[in-house]
Amino acid sequence: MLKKIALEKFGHLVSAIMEKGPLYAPVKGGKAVDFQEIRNPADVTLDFYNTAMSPKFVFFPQSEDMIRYSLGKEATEAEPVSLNAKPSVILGVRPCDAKSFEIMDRHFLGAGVIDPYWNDKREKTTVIGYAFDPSTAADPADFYNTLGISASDTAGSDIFMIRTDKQLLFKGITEKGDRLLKDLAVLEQGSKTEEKMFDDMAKKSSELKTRFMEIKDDAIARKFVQVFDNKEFWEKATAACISCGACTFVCPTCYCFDISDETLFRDGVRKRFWDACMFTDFTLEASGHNPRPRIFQRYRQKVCHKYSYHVDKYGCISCVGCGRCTRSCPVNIDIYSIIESASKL
Amino acid sequence: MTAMKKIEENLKKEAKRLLEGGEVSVVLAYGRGYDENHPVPFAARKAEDADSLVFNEYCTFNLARYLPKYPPKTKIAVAVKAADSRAVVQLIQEEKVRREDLVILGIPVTGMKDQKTGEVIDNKTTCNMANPVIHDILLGDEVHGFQGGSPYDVLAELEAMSEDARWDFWKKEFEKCIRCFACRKACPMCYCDPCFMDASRPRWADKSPTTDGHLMYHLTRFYHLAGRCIDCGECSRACPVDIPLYLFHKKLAKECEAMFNQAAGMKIEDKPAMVNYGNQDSDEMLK
Amino acid sequence: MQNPYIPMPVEVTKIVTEVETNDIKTFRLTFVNKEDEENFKYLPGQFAELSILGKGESPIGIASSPTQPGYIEFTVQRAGLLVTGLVTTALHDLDVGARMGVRGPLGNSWPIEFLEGKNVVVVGGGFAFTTLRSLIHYMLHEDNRSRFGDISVVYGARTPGLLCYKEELAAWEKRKDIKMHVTVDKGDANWKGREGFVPTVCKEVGPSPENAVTVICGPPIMIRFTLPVFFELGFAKENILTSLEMRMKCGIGKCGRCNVGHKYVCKDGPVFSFEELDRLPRDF
Amino acid sequence: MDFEPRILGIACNWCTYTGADLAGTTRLKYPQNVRTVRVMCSSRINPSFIIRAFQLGADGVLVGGCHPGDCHYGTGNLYARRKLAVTKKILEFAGMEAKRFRVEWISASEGKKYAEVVEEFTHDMKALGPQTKFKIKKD
Repeated sequence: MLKKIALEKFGHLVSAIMEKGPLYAPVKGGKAVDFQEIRNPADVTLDFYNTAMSPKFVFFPQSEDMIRYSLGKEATEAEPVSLNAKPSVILGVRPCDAKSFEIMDRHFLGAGVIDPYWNDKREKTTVIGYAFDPSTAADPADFYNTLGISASDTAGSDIFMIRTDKQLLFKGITEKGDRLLKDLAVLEQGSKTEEKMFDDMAKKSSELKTRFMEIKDDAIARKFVQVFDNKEFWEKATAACISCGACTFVCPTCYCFDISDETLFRDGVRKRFWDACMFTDFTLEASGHNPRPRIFQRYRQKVCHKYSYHVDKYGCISCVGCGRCTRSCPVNIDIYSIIESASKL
Repeated sequence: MTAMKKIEENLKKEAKRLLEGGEVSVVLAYGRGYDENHPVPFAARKAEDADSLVFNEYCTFNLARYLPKYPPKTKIAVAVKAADSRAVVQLIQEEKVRREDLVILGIPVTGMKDQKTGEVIDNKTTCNMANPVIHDILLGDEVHGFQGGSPYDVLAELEAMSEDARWDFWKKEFEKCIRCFACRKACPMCYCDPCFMDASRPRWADKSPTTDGHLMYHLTRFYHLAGRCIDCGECSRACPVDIPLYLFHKKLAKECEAMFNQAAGMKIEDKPAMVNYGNQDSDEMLK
Repeated sequence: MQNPYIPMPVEVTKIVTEVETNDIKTFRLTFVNKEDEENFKYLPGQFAELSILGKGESPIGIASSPTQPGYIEFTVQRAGLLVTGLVTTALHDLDVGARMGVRGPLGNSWPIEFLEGKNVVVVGGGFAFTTLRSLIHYMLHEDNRSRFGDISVVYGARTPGLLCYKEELAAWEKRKDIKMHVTVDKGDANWKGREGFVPTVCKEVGPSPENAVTVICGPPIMIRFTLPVFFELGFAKENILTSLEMRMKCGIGKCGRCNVGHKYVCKDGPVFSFEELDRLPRDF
Repeated sequence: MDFEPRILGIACNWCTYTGADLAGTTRLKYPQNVRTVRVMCSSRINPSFIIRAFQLGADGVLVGGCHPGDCHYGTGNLYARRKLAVTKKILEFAGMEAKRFRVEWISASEGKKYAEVVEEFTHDMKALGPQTKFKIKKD
């Protein structure tokens, strides 16, 4: 199903979606553009390259309440936080980020245990993907082409949106997407010409834009098993690393979290919240033993997790080449260069 | 040859000489990153590494940050710009590194640029000095007559605000925090292990990212850096969500200079400001 | 759908102080809801998350055996004051009758089917004996005993006062169907048993590798010195099993903390054979 | 109803706390809004205590120590003076009303001064109204 709307009517579309439920979309705030829950339709912007933070927080918020409790003298009263996400829409997700949702699904919904928090929000949310503009150059940090993602890849999107000179074209990818498209009366039916236009645009943006190298999931997974013990390589590659958590927090496929109880006077919440394998105390055991005390070991864990362990466990690389980690790194460590030099070893 | 290029040539030359002669076992400087505008901090350990050193207007990192992690008695050459040299001095004052272990390669330079925005940062996020306060070898010509205004000019707007407006400003900024700790990790003065934020008893701030916890973290960190912050601006450049931490640090540096008559990291002989107390202090500072 | 992050309510019904230093206690927990007890089906070697709201959760190996119905037991050491240890400290402050939470059972177990028909050598050190105690109880139960070959146990602690489960050890000593070798690093005036380190005792006992499996649990230093003894005796790597320890949070393979290579210790472990560990990166 | 501010007092064991005792034993009248925590020395006060107090709902924080030069430990309050001066600047720049944090040197014999300071500080806090900026808001 192909639908369309004129660019100047975009605001109407935003309002129409907001009537159906919460909408997450890119908003310009300060220097960066980031996804936010929209309060005012005029806030939404489509003029951005990619957001500073990944949209994973829509399904996996940085901090999420699990149990609310109240400590009493005699007994503690506790109430699990109920799961009742509203049907919502996330609009303007770049192809690499849309792909990241699929990768995260394999973790949160796979391996025998379904994560109820992720599942609740994920199944009720419609993802509207948004093609990278084929006429502008990619950011030098990006390498999504390497991970087999094109500038207009529809994987992970329920609806895919392409922007032309005068209008926005929407194509339903999944049933969920088609349903929403049908529901949005403000959209017009696309013609045969426009369908061809959509396909042409899609084809055009499958050309290489970002940094690229040939990698095969299994081969790279084996490679890192082999490189694992090459201490010299890792120390050199990560010599500048300052062990902050910026790369993992902006990453669309990092899912590590911590659980902690936080009490204020009597009342408290058990929450889970993002954690980073780059922090010193990530693996510090109560006994005082830390299996990964050195920075290179932690960085190695991050890279090997994405490119080796994840392949062994879930059958795909857990990286989409969005380049966020490289862009946000305070000391410009570039994961692409590390993969590249490791694969040459 | 531009001044930057000349510094780069000298950096390579001196690094090679120091490493070849065995005078130092490591040279902390800058190497090429994934493109020109994104250099990386680079530790040269062999003479041949020296060829891959670079210097350009984007080499903003404060390399003093890496000094405390080396075991004592490691001979280190470190390339420092003006603010970075103050960090080295401050670390020496705090006995985190020893002067005799260091060969300080001073870089007199102005016009450094922010990697994200390309703006010149001289008097904006750094201390607006051109020449290192200490050096063994100077890699370029000393800058004379550099006038960029006071490093504290950028504070004017915030200082003029009402308390309520300032609170609104900081509240909005702290709410952006994602607790990645890039600010503390990039800071040359944040070397505590463990940091007060990692302690579980007492737990000073919520472990989960709450706004109240952000407030506690940032205010306490500002306090820990009062009188010690050398105004290099690394915290703000490291921040992935662009919190202007440098403003707060600058304000405290300014106040500490006024109250304690001493700027951080200027003279090796100084005692760190917070422990340099005495009867001469006036109660006026508490008003 | 059952939310795997929500603990089940339990009541502390018995507390035993195991050692003279008072920092290791065994807690007997009884389920508040009958259906929770029925759902809590476990095997020796599995663990559970003990939850005290306001403090947090702590993953602890189950020390009781499924052959002891009606309750579950956990032996807990009060963890160091420097690092977290919030939960274990709070646990130690509990009295009989207190309510808390349990989430589990989690992880894999000692591979019972693999052990069946074989001689089992159980080697334990210090307080890491907990899930081994579970295994011994399980194997010695009258319904199960015939399924296993000879059972011998080498258990060591630093001093006699630091041996856990003293009464049970004494009871097992008297049995014919299990060979006990309890040792301490240094005895005291009342100690009549063996003295010596676990690796040395293992060497003296010298179990035959023929159709035998070793189950070993203890401090890293003990494991490091005991392993070569068993290799020398001729045990193959796949016949030496151990239980790994890693910092855990969720216990169900989601929080990404306890991985060694592509295995999550909380879900794919904690029990591994040394042959499996050999194939994983040295990251623990 | 009148607003009754909640004030955290942190008093050094040797001077201000004894001074407060003296105020009590000499039956001086002063507002009851200050709840006092005793510390061994004013230099023991971590600025995080003050931030935390505001977060937990204190409307004002009053710190009392020995007069400079009279510290039981020699130089504790000289150190505290610098620390607390910086703390004040931090609160001020973060947008907290500077008046809500006050440091006074009150010796063991100055029961009267203690009563006066408490009186004045309570009055100021009443005028300022409830502190809402740092206070943790429960949802």
